[in-house]
Amino acid sequence: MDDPAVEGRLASEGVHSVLRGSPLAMVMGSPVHDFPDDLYIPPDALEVFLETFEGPLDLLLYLIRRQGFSIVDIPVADITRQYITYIEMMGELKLELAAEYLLMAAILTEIKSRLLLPQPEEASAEEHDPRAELIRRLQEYERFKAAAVEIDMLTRLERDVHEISCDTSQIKTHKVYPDVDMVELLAALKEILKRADRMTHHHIQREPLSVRERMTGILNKLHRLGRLPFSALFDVSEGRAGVVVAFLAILEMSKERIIDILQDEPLGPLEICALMSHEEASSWS
Amino acid sequence: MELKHILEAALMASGRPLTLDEFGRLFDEAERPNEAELLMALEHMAEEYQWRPMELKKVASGYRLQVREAYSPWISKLFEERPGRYSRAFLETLVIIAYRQPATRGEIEEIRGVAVSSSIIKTILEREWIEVIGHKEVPGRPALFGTTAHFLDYFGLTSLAELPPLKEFIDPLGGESAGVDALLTTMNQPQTAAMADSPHDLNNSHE
Amino acid sequence: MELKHILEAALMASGRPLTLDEFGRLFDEAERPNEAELLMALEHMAEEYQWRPMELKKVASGYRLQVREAYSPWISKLFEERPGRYSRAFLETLVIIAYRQPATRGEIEEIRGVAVSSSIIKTILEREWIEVIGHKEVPGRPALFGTTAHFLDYFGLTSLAELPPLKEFIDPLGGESAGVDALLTTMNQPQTAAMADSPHDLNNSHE
Repeated sequence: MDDPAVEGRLASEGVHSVLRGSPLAMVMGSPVHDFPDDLYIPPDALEVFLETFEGPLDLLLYLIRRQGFSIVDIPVADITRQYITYIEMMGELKLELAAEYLLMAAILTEIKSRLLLPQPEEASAEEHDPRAELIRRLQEYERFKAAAVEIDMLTRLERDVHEISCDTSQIKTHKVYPDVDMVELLAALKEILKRADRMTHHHIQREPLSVRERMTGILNKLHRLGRLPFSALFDVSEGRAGVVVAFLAILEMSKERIIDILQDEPLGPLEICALMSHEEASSWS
Repeated sequence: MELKHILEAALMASGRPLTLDEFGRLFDEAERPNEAELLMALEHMAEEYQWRPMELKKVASGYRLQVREAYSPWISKLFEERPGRYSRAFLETLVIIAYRQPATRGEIEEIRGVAVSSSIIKTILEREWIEVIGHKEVPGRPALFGTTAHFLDYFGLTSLAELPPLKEFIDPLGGESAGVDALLTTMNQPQTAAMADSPHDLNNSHE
Repeated sequence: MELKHILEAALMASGRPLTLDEFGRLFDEAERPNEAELLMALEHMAEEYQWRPMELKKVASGYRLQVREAYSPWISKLFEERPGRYSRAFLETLVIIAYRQPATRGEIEEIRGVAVSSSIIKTILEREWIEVIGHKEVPGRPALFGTTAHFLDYFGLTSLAELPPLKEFIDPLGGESAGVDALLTTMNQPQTAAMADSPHDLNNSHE
């Protein structure tokens, strides 16, 4: 027959029969030739099989539960044989086995051999059951394995329910700023002066504040209104002192190259403008 | 402005659970509602939501608004990645920490029988589901992991006591289960004693 | 499941604006509502929201649910940070600008003897206590800072002249102090004359 499908089947049966040469395991007295149906995968995909298990305890637990055994009644000889068959198969297929799998094989073999030794009469059978530690570990692992399944079934954020959030751009927040006391400010000033005293090369130019304040005021006005006639920067109602302060402020700013004093024609009116546009000024940040 | 609407707006705006205390602090002291008033308003809110796609849920770090599970088929389409798929190794590590906390990595490995990959611990730490709550005073001073409020929030729980109880598997064939009990008690493992069937006592010790 | 509820759930869960197209893609092709149906559902939703603390708003990138502005007094409390304290560098920078305005950053640095970080200038600007009032015509055209009316208001001053005169701070340092002496003697005379009327004249009283 040239039917490729049949050929394929024969081929896979051929693989099977190699494995069938000896039973995979003896379970409760009867030979087991095949991988359990729900787990059977072609041998070249044994890697997947290996990944199915979370470690030797998981594999062992599977073997025990699969055959309907009880953990406390674990027939060590049978299970050991099955376990080792799996491990060897994977070894033959050059799959990288975690060391824990091999360690478990050793533990099982040891338990098996100890069970074969005659037990000293006076010792309690339970206390010296070589299987005890393994049973405890299997039971404990099984509990957490089940718990992992249960926690996965809990209603969970992101998967089952979703946290709600709405846009808050309409909410007006007022930023809360730290309070500052004038006393703190003056204490800072004192510190600066103390330091300045130690470093005489740092000099604070100490124009009277009123001149400084006027400089700021005039600059603001220039930015708001642009070029202004010289006379517009004076307010006669301030009296002589006020006029002098304004004049000094203009001179100082001219000296510092902050403003320009312009005269379009000889003996023409003086005009004052800031040396930068207000756009430039406000673009600082 | 109705109280329940203010609380609703706050939950919508915060996008995280809020405690009664936090609700209270939305108000100036003079107008601050008391706890009973807040609870009453929350109850009204929950009632109103009965016919809406959201629900009010109490979790570990407070009250939160969430889209009902029934809507997840549509909502999940909003998100590129399919979230919330975790490997068995991840989940087993997580539950061991949850039920056994504080637990070291060595203890987790002892139970699972295999090495715990660093990347799993790192992922759970990054998700802020667990945190290092101390170090065990043994050689190497391994980190002790415990779960966070965030973990409980994520799984919709208010406390560890709400975790499903750890199951005791009764072996049908083992007629000697009494023997096993005896076995377990003679093994004199402090951890076995600490591992009650329900995690209630864990909760106390962690909080 | 009502269409408007599905759309509402999606908006709540996404926390961002969604387009009609995105609404459509929540559904499998066979069940996908057409645009008219979506718009109708959104309209119904908007109506329902009339009495709720959120509103449906069409913005450039789609539809979004937003908390109504009227809830600001309460909701803003969620976002408020506890104010800390200003650093010494902040206070020194501010006081130098106050006394030495208009001042450039370089001048402040020269007086303080250390660099002034941009973030400090930015913080004072943000508080609206200082503003850029111009640029100095020197290489780099550095910004000139001056104090604002806000600054005066905050400290309860009607003008800078009400700031305590520098002299009060210098006297306790001791007359023999060379540094301060140098500071005082650099003052130019015409300004001293100009200050004759001011009760807070810095120079007059220094003999």
